[in-house]
Amino acid sequence: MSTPNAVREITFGQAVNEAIAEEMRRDPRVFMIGEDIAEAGTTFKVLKGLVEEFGKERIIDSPIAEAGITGIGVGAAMTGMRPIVDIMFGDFITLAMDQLVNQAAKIHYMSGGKWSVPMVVRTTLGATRRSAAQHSQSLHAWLCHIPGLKVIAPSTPYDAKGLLKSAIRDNSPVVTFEDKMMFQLKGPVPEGEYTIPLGVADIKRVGKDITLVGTSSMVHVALEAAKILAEIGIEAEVVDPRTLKPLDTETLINSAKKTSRAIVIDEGHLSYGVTAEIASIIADGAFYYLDAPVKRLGAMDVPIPFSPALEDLTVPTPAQVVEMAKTLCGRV
Amino acid sequence: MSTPNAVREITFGQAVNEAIAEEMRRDPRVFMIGEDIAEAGTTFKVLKGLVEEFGKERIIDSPIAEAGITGIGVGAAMTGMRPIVDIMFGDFITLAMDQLVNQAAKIHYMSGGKWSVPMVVRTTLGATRRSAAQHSQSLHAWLCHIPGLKVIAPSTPYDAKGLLKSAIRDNSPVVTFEDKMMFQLKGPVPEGEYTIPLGVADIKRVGKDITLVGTSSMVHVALEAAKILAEIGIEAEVVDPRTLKPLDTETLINSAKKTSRAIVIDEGHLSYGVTAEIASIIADGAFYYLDAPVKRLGAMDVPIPFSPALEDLTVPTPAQVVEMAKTLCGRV
Amino acid sequence: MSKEYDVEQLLHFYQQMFRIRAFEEKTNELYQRAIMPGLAHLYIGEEAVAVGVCEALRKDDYITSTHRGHGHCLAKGASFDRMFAELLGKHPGYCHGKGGSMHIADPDSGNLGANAIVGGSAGIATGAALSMKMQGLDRVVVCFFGEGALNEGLVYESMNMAQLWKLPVIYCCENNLYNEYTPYQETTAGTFLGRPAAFGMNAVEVDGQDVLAVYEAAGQVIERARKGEGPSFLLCNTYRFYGHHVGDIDRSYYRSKEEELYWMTERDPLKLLANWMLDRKLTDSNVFTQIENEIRAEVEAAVQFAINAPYPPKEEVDQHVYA
Amino acid sequence: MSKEYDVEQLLHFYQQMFRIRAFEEKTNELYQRAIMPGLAHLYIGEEAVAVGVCEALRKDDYITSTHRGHGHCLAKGASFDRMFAELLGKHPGYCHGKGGSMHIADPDSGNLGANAIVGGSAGIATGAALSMKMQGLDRVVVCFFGEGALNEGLVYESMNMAQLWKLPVIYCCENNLYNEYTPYQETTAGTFLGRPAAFGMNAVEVDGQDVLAVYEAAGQVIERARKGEGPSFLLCNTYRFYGHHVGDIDRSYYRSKEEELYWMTERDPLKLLANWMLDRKLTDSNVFTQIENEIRAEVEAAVQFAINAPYPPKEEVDQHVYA
Ligand SMILES: Cc1ncc(C[n+]2csc(CCOP(=O)(O)OP(=O)(O)O)c2C)c(N)n1
Ligand SMILES: Cc1ncc(C[n+]2csc(CCOP(=O)(O)OP(=O)(O)O)c2C)c(N)n1
Ligand SMILES: [Mg+2]
Ligand SMILES: [Mg+2]
Repeated sequence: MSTPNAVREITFGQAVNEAIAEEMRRDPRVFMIGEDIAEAGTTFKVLKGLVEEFGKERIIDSPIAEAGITGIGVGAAMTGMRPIVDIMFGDFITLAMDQLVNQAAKIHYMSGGKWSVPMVVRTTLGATRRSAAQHSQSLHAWLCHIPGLKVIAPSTPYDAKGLLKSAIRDNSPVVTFEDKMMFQLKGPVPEGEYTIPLGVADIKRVGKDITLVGTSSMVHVALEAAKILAEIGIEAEVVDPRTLKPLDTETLINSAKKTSRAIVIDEGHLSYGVTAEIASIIADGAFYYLDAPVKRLGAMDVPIPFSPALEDLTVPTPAQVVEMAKTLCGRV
Repeated sequence: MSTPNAVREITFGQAVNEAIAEEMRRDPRVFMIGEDIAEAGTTFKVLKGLVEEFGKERIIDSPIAEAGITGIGVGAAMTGMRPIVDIMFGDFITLAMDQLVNQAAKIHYMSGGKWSVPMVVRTTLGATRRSAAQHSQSLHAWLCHIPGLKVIAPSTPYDAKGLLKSAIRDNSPVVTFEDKMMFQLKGPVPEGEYTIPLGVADIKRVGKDITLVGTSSMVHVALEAAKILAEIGIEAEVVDPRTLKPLDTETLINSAKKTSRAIVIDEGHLSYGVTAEIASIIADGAFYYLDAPVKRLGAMDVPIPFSPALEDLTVPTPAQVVEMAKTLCGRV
Repeated sequence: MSKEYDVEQLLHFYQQMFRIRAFEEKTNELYQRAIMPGLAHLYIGEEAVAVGVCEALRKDDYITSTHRGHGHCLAKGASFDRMFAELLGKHPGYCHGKGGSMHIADPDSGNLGANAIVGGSAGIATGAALSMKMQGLDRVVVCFFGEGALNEGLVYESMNMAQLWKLPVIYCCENNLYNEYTPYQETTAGTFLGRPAAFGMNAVEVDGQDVLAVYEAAGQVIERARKGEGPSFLLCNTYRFYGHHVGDIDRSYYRSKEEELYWMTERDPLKLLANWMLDRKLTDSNVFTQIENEIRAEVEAAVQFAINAPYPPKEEVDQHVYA
Repeated sequence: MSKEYDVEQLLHFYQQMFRIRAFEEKTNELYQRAIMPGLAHLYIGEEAVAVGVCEALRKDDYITSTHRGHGHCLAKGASFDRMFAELLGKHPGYCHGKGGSMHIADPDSGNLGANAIVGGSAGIATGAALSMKMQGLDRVVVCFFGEGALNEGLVYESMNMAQLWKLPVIYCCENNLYNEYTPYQETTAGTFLGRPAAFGMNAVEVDGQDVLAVYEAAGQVIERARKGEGPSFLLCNTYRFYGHHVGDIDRSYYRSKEEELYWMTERDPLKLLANWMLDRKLTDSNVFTQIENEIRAEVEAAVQFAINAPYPPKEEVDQHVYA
């Protein structure tokens, strides 16, 4: 990791934009392909300005063809380029799973290490945007399940920039999930060049009474909960894995050993989701230290409803975390 | 569940064939669509004979178009038919994930219950057939993660027939994963009509010292291990969830409460797989009863290699289960 | 415009198109007043397509729709109040508020559902058509989609099977010139009609601003399908007057004001029909005003209904996950 | 057969085709003797396609291949010993035994990899072509696939982009009449050449049993691509003499013995070339026998090498998961 210098406040979206711009400047092999990414700068406007600097040859507006552009990314990556494939909504990776899972993830292994696929797939997760069931999913657990893929899920502008730069430099396919509700989130980001290594968790708040593991925007739910818990004397430690695959199991287990209690919070569906993996790793690794079962909070096991009255019920909230933490700490 | 009468030994493949034939006889709305399913009876020959009885109109040989035929299944199911979509290898569901996950799974919910999708998707899981990385995956965890889909993974001819018949009668989309290495496995199946309700686990062996949860063919790995363990005085209980979504958590937790120890065995990749969900449910639900951490065995986190010398290293074996069980029971 | 129409039918077409226009204008207003959650993709400018096609369908025929689906749903028979209720996420909405703007579905009017996955309904429509054929029913299915969907592979897989099995399905391509913010020329090689030709599928191209032309072309391909003669591709050339969605206000980077103005003034399907009737003195302009006033009043009442309607109760959240 | 060829070149073509024939016959034997794990899809009967195309390519050009890939790999320059080693899952195999029959890949000969997903390499080939264009390299990519792959959507998505951006890629469709056990007529509407036509793509149809015809047609479309004039579709009509895979012995339910016999006797690409040369007295039959004997000896040695080669060490199992 290089040393950062002067620090500014920028948004998560700007951090992503900067990471891509910097990497495109330093490495002519890096290019982007995706739907409406050039003049429009994507539907979320996060990539605004890139086409002006790098031109339509390196910021390629593609047809609406998620499988096709992912496949194109794979072929380009194998033959000397370093593509970033933009999949507008995480829900649309459903259309590209063969190319991601049967091709990108396996080519290095199947070829006995002869070919590699240095590609980044950039997509989203997260609900509560009133976008309904086909535009609100958090499907990152699927990709974490696949050997050969790396998966990152940054929670802050700082992490977003540093992790994405590492992802672009990585020689394996990396999928980055950005919570679409965080693009406007501001945070400190140093002016200069820095990277964050993949596979290293970050303790976002130190505590001794309970470990709250949060991923992506759920880190903020955990931090919010920690603040409330502090008021009643429960000091929560908030751990952000940052990289979901490979997972920094050591940091997770050590935190739980220290606090003896843990809650895992992720915005994917609860069942068979990311929380299951992390919870079972902690429950196993910290077994003899735990004073209470490891608990999990994920999106409710329902397709995401459109109605705000219902949608807000489906995602984990600080209040739920607080309630659960109090129970685990014997405060109710 | 109806009462079975005379019992014969038939193969797993025959059981599947019988289930489909019986349901097609009793309900003219049931039909099949898939690649090479008619005269060829699929590449595994499991459907042999169906086209002769039901004709090419109801056993439809399709183009090689997994997304297309799944979509066709959805549309047909919404408008009065009860399709069974055959996806030759589980690896190919990667091509149909949008139709399965964004469409089939969500239509009932998104329409406020107005439309439903009574469709079965029949596919495979399982390695060790020397078929390499794109024909050996066990991707069932993905579908278990998606609300709106049900997932079954039968382990015996008896279960295969009874569960599949229930799946065909179910009004929600059900995905059935058959281990391609089990098609020749024989087992008792009653002559007459019977069904097995979805969502009910089955205790395949009663024991008191440790719970072995096995799915699909891993049930037989567990049973094999149980036999070996019995020789050294460890009585393992083998629990087969049979339906992975919805999961019969009560049976799983109760078994672990009774035995105080559990190992979960599934042929999907270990990380972020089925074992994580089941292990974390047991670790939570039986927390105060457990004498040891819940352990997991899954396929190694590598693409499945072709070479027999390597492939066999990647899937759980009875020996591994025995080793792990002995450790958990303090026998080493 | 070759057929003979009686004035009533022509006015009915106008009315149907104006219903969409008025609904969408109100939807835009609901967005701007922050009453509607999320976004919506307005159909204004494209009304002649949905109306021309759906008027040629029977009530028991099916449609599938898209993210830009309000027009299709209304043209196929949806009512304002339950549409608005759905857009506001309210309980009396077509989907109990669970679907929203992009997922209006209604068995009563044969609406298999709007779909927020571009191209995502091609398989569903084709499957419904297979189902009709298997059941020996003579219902037809229309699959609406934008020209952008022609870049998704599923559409090709579906068309191949429809043609192979001579299924009663119409692929209705609404070419409004843009995939979101990208002109179709930047994303589409060859010609639109080359696509159905690849499969030997019957294809017709029509001026999508001319409701009578659409109606006639649709009538032909629908009757063909109904008689078991197989699927067709119906290419309707049209234009969306507003942004890709309600929030797409600054459009200058992807299309010119002149272009928009041209379509709005010269190629407005409502004006075109009205002028055609007025030129022929089939009616006078008061009649249109009266129709418009009536519909606007209906819209107003429907919006009030929706605004006053309750949200779904919390218990709804985990209902309808399984059937 | 219009071009002028010298005898050496013609014999080289024969040799290249016979290399495939002999390799595949041995592969079949390895299966029957239960020496080879798993299955293999033999290329026998289709040799003129791979050889005709690959002889028109440069060494630094790329190919992607399929489940029926041995012919492509050999034609592009793979050697017998490492091929057999791969088929037996041995460590010196092209992929350390980790890929097997369906996944032979080799950067040295420009082989981007065989692919066991039908149609799965269309995007990869197109991406490699984009990459060449972006890097200003004049290398060409050939994407081999069977006619069955034309029913997979990805192929259409890819062809659209290739044509749109004028990429140096050739989609080489090997029409061997069957998708596994199903005649293509049961799965394919319209014509094969309609597919590239949909995108306005240059297309050529050729007798896939005539190696010179394939070579010439391939040469033209490859030069076109190399000059930046864009992609082409090369339809090669051919036939597989054996089963879909080595275990597909009883084929009577999907194709007749007569049909097989016809192709084997009348349409064998090796016989066709040999007879053509003999008719013109360009060589005598001893020369072919000598070529065949030499190749068979090489095959024998290579198989022995593979049989004697070690399996990959256990530590290989979790190597190469990440680069
Ligand atoms: C599979 C998929 N990819 C991308 C999107 C995002 N998206 C929504 S609408 C749209 C453009 C659609 O263009 P077109 O099909 O022409 O329909 P129009 O909006 O012009 O009516 C895109 C790319 C999506 N909803 N689904
Ligand atoms: C996506 C996918 N679907 C199905 C299969 C199973 N399968 C293997 S080969 C084959 C037939 C391919 O036919 P074609 O493309 O004509 O190639 P050929 O075998 O005739 O060379 C099928 C269906 C597969 N490997 N991948
Ligand atoms: Mg459009
Ligand atoms: Mg073929």
